[in-house]
Amino acid sequence: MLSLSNVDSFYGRSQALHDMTVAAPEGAILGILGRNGVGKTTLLRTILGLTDRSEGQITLGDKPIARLATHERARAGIAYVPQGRMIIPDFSIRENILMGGFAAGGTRRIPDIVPELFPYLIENLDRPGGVLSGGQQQQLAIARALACKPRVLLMDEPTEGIQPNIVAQIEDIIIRLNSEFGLTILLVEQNVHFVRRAAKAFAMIEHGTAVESGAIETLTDEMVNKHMAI
Amino acid sequence: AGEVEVGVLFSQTGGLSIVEKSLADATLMAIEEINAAGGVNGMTIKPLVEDGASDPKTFNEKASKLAIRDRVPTVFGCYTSASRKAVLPVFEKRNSMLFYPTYYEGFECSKNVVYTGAVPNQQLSNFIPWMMETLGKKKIFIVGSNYIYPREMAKVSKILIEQNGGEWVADEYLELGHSEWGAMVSKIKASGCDAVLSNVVGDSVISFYREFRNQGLSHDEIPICATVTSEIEIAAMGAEFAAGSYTSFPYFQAIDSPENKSFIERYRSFVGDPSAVTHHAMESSYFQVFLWKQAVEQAGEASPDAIRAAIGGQTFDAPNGKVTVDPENLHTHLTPRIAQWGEDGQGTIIDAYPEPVEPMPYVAYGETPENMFCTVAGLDSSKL
Amino acid sequence: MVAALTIDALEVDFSGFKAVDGMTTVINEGELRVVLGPNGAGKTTLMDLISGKTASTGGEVRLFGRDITNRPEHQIARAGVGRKFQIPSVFRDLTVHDNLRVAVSHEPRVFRNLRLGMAPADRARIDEVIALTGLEPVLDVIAGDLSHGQMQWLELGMLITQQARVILLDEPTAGMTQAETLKTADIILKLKGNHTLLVVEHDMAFVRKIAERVTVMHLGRLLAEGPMAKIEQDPAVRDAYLGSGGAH
Amino acid sequence: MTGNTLFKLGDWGIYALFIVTVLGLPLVMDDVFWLNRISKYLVYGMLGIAIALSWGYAGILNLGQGLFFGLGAYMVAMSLKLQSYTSTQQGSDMPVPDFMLWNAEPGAPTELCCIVQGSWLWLPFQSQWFGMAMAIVLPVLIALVLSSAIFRLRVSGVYVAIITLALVLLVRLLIIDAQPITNGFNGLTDLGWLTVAGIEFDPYMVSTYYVVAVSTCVVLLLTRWLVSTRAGLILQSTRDDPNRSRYLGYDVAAYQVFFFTVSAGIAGFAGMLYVIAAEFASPSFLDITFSISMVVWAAVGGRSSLIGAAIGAILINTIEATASETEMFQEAWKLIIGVIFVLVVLYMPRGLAGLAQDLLGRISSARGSGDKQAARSGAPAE
Amino acid sequence: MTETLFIGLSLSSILLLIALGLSITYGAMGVINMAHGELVMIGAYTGVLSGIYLNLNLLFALPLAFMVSALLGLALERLVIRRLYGRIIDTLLATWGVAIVLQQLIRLEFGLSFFGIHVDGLGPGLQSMDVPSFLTQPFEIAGVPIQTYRSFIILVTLLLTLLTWFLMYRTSMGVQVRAIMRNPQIAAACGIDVRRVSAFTFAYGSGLAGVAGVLLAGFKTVMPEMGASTVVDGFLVVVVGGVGSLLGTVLASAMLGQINGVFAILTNDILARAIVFGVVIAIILWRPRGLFSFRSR
Ligand SMILES: Nc1ncnc2c1ncn2[C@@H]1O[C@H](COP(=O)(O)OP(=O)(O)OP(=O)(O)O)[C@@H](O)[C@H]1O
Ligand SMILES: Nc1ncnc2c1ncn2[C@@H]1O[C@H](COP(=O)(O)OP(=O)(O)OP(=O)(O)O)[C@@H](O)[C@H]1O
Ligand SMILES: [Mg+2]
Ligand SMILES: [Mg+2]
Repeated sequence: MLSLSNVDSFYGRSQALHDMTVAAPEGAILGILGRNGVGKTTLLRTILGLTDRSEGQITLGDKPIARLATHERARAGIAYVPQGRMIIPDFSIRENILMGGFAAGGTRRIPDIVPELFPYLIENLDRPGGVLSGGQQQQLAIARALACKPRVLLMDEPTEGIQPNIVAQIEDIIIRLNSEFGLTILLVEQNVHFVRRAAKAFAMIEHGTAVESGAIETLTDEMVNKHMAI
Repeated sequence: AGEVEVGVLFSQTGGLSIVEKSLADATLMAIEEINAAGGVNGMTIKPLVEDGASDPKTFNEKASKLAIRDRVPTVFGCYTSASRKAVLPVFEKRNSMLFYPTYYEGFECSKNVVYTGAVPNQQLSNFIPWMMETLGKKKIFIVGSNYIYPREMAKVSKILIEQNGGEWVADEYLELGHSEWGAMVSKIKASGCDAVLSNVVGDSVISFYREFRNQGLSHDEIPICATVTSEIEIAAMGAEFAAGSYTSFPYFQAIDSPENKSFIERYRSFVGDPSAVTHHAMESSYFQVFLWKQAVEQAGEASPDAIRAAIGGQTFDAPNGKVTVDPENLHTHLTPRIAQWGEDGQGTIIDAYPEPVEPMPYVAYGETPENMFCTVAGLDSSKL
Repeated sequence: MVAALTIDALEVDFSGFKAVDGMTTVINEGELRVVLGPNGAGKTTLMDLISGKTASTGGEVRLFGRDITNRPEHQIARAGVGRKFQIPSVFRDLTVHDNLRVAVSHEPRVFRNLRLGMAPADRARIDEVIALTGLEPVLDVIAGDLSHGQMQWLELGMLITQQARVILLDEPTAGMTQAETLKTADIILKLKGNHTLLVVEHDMAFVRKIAERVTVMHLGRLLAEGPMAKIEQDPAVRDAYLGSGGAH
Repeated sequence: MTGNTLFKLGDWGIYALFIVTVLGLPLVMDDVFWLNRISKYLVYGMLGIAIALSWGYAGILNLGQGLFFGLGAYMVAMSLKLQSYTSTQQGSDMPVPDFMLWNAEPGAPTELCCIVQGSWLWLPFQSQWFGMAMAIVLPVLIALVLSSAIFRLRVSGVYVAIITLALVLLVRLLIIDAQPITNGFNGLTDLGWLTVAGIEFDPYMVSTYYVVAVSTCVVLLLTRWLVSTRAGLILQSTRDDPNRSRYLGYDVAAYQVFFFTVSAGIAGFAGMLYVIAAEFASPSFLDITFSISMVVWAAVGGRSSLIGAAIGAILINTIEATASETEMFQEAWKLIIGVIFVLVVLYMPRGLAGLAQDLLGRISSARGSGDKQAARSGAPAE
Repeated sequence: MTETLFIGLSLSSILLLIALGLSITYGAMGVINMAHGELVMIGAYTGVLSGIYLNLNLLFALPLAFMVSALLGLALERLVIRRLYGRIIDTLLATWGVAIVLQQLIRLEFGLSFFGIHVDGLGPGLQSMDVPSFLTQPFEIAGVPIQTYRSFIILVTLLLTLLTWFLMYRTSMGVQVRAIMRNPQIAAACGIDVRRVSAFTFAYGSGLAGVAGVLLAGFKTVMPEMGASTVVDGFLVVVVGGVGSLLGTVLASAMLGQINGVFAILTNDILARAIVFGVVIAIILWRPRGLFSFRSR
């Protein structure tokens, strides 16, 4: 569905991805693992064209997208839940969610699954996004991504800073988004247990390169120890 | 044989270049004419043109370049008082000569400057009495830009107004370059004055006259009598806004003499613009080069001291008539004139002094023809 | 036992909305207190109130008996409160090393700092912190270039360098791998005793590793307080926060 | 040699080269006009340093630096005005500036105390030293009061720029309006020369050049020292993240006030030297265009490099002067300058200093030690 | 009294006219466009030239000037501003350079004067714009004479403000513009075409400057420097009102204009201007983010 081959990516003059090759199978969750600072976030940003410069092939379905501008990639069906959430502080919750709609042809409707998944947001549609707590903002970021009506969802540590019972919910949501709505999800996650439970495939990143990848069953404890320990 | 270098220092860029370029052009035209006629003492005049960039700092720097590095004995230049003040120390301390063409506020007497524009008494001494008597306006609203020239003009005017049995109802100022006249014009309306004496300079003039009309005032009832509004501003504002108002200057484009007609024609072809206007400071820029030339020829050399010694008493038939450099104070005898502006943007000269008037730069401080403070050597302060 | 930090009926009103509403708790010197609570319970706001970022509208904060309520931030910091933010906050244009140098702040006045170099004792302290946090390889890197996780370490390192008596940590392991989280836990446990710590965290594995006494907040109020084991069984806490599983 | 030390050496090398060039110039150049012109540009260089200090290191953009420059200039010009020949020739015991006479009401006493309203303010300026001291003290005092208000109230960024902009406009307006005591729009001209121990400093003498040149070098080295101190480092930290600095216990406002004030003091000092070299003071020193020009000089040279900003100021002014004196460019030189500004901002965001650094950085990393510091934008250059 | 208020109102409307475009380019896009005044100037010259060459009167010059300035703004965005988003001070410096260039280009009649070509109505001289006579005859309301032209300016300003408000807060374009201003990366990731929307916005703000230019040309001198002084006033208004707040801009210009008008009548214009600057400083000190602004945590 979404695949990168031999991608290099740069921040200014420093290179953050080296010869990255990964592929997310259609309708599956690809778990992206790796230590701090190895380039997981950079990988997702590169897919959307948000790094300063990148080279190599990126394809969505069978369409090459590496030459497209960010908004065109978004309109092609890639949505992003960024690390750090990036909520627009002085937009209301409603406006923050609706922003996503520009990728889906500019609809001004909040998608139906949002009320079901995040009742808090729907009850507080007119509060400014900036005053929400960290966890609330995370929910908002996911809601915004869903408003894009995506085919592929890029999620960067979506459970970071979320209260345990909601973590469980978000995990459920991720699994549901995948299984019920057929979304392909690239999931950056530190929680290996969850990745094992939800993902169909994995990629282990080290120094900006995918050093291991494959079906989730092939993810061994040695790999985890080798690449995720300190 | 040979060359004599002179400096030409006006703003070629920046806000003031609008007026100053015409002064530079007039100067260069005079130089070209003199050269064409054989030069000075057989020497060709070579002008060194510098750009003051509408900024006193730049004027100062360029003046020192001309006077110190290029060692030119004479510079023709400066339009505003601020720029003249900024270059003055250079000319005085390096003993070089400046020929300054603009009407100005007076209160200056430098042995290094020849002043060929009008000083207050040459613009006001017939203007105010004429306003009182001929126009019959007795209650005068004085308005000006906020700097020394309008303030000094106001001071001299007040003396003259009172001498002539009138009264001034207000004396107001607006920032230089300011173009928001709403409040001021409504003050004029409310003041009960029957004429306005305007010492407003620069582009503010245009917005002033326009606002004046827009608020429903007319020059028939309350005429604007101006000391600085020249052909340039009239052309820019649209003649209908000024029609009926008055200005006092020694020179107008409308002066009906063969010399002037020929001057206008030559100037227009020199700048390649068949509709170019001529005006007072520009005409002074032109004739002062000839005065300088006569002085150099008389002295036989171009050194500052020689020029200073020879320039006093030089007379020239300028487009505005006969001009003479006062041997006492190096200012110039000029003929005050009053013009009324018409719908066509040209003035009609409706009053003129029968002869050139003696310049008295310190008139507001009690200078009289019998007791002159300014001498060739500089200010004689013992007389103050 | 000496009370290091006393929070007494603290409240803040954001135009009608009470994010912290009559919160009271006492943290003893050398204690490591974990604060739990659902998203939006007011944990970060509580830290904002303690550290002076937000002005409270009622109640009191005392540091070793001294009233520090609503003092300017730098005075609270000088009194001995150090803080780590939920979104890592470091000097992004300075190198990691310079970040740590700035963190040596026992002499904060301008004129006292008009000198080159640092005292040997301070330098030694920085070296210790570098060893503790393992920032050695990135010392000359501009902090803005660090990854999210590395920044967290740096910020932690700065707090230790600062030698704050009371340290407030807002989600110090966010974005870390399990192994890294464990290492962080080790660092925090080492700090216990010398420093008084107040830690907010959602990662229950981590919390179990470090926690003794736990405070649970809900809707700006104290929901429960006690030892970790007891809290985990508290039905109110399970209901509001942990959920059925509580762990993963 | 490691890359890092090479880098440092290169840095100090530039300082040494600058100082040697500036101080040695009169040995190779005997054109007094150019010496005087360069001394004016050195003064501009000093303004560049002041801007780099507050903008590059403290992150405070002052769009009204001309206020401090202008006040410094006026203070000295007032005392030099009283020393001028004409001022002593006005027929009173004490010197009186000529323009006060013209502005006085007829019949007013001709004493400095009371010739025009407020003229007593001039009394202490009969001492040249008072004027020179005030050239620094007044800017410093105003900066102190202003910046305390600004930074205690946590005004930051563009808002500081706007306040300083409004203030310089305000003061300019007041100076022009107070014509009887300031000579308004025309400024103070016809000044005496600075006289120390009987020696007169003619602006076109080498000794005056040295007064300016040595002052510039001293200011450069002093500010360089200042930013290298711990206080300088802490200042940079407040620029990056003032809140973080606060939670470390630093009173951010105090640091900002201190360096803002130092920067103002330097600008005042520069104003004083400018008057000594150019022999006049004018409200045009408080024009916005001039204040913005200073910022542009610093940007061209490198906003976060003290010496870069100084060189930028000198360079731009030299280019302006030569272009405007080249006949071909006389009409178009401003166009050229404008295009240069745009290109520099677009393609050399860190100015000349950034360029030099990249060069040094490349050489030093070629030596084997990757020096990230040099290649990174935004970080101070030195 | 009514007259004083009217003067204040007309001062306000002119401030707002200038500030409206700035409140878009600065408030919504974070670009301090020092060349805004020059776009005003270009608008004014468009008015003058269209009068000379096309015989258009002021009313028809308005849309033309909007187009010309908008196109110029578009070019400016493409060539310069686009590379500077997020670097607010750099936008100030670069556009300062652009302002110098534009002024000088007009003065040199696009540089044609080098080749001896003269364009009537351009160049270094002073110009002015003819105002149709029905806009210059004062009329009376309840015995108080009212200036037609000033009223016309107030009316146009009002219409433009409403239009701008509608565009920014009631259309999806407006949401996109504001989203880009806050976080261009996330806006792009949400499918917003950042480049196109930015270019459009900048062009719109520039076009407003052009309209302001024509209206100002009706009572001000048209010359290359005419815009330079207006831009500072415009910025003061936008900042005092609160960056990004259209309502703030409107109220700030109303307030500063009235203060200016009242004090100009009570004392004099110079003092009034000084007071305005003083008020600006005081307001920023009192509310460092302007009168209307959103504070996030
Ligand atoms: N904006 C940036 N400019 C320069 N370098 C950057 C930038 N962002 C990240 N980097 C560098 O790129 C590398 C990869 O960073 P990235 O944020 O992708 O890591 P990560 O795997 O997401 O880490 P974490 O788990 O901590 O979020 C890091 O070494 C970091 O220093
Ligand atoms: N400045 C403010 N204005 C209005 N409401 C605010 C403000 N700051 C915080 N709040 C509200 O206060 C509540 C508590 O927020 P806080 O950030 O303290 O939660 P938290 O416990 O830290 O949550 P999390 O675990 O998600 O980080 C939230 O509902 C938030 O929306
Ligand atoms: Mg990451
Ligand atoms: Mg929180």
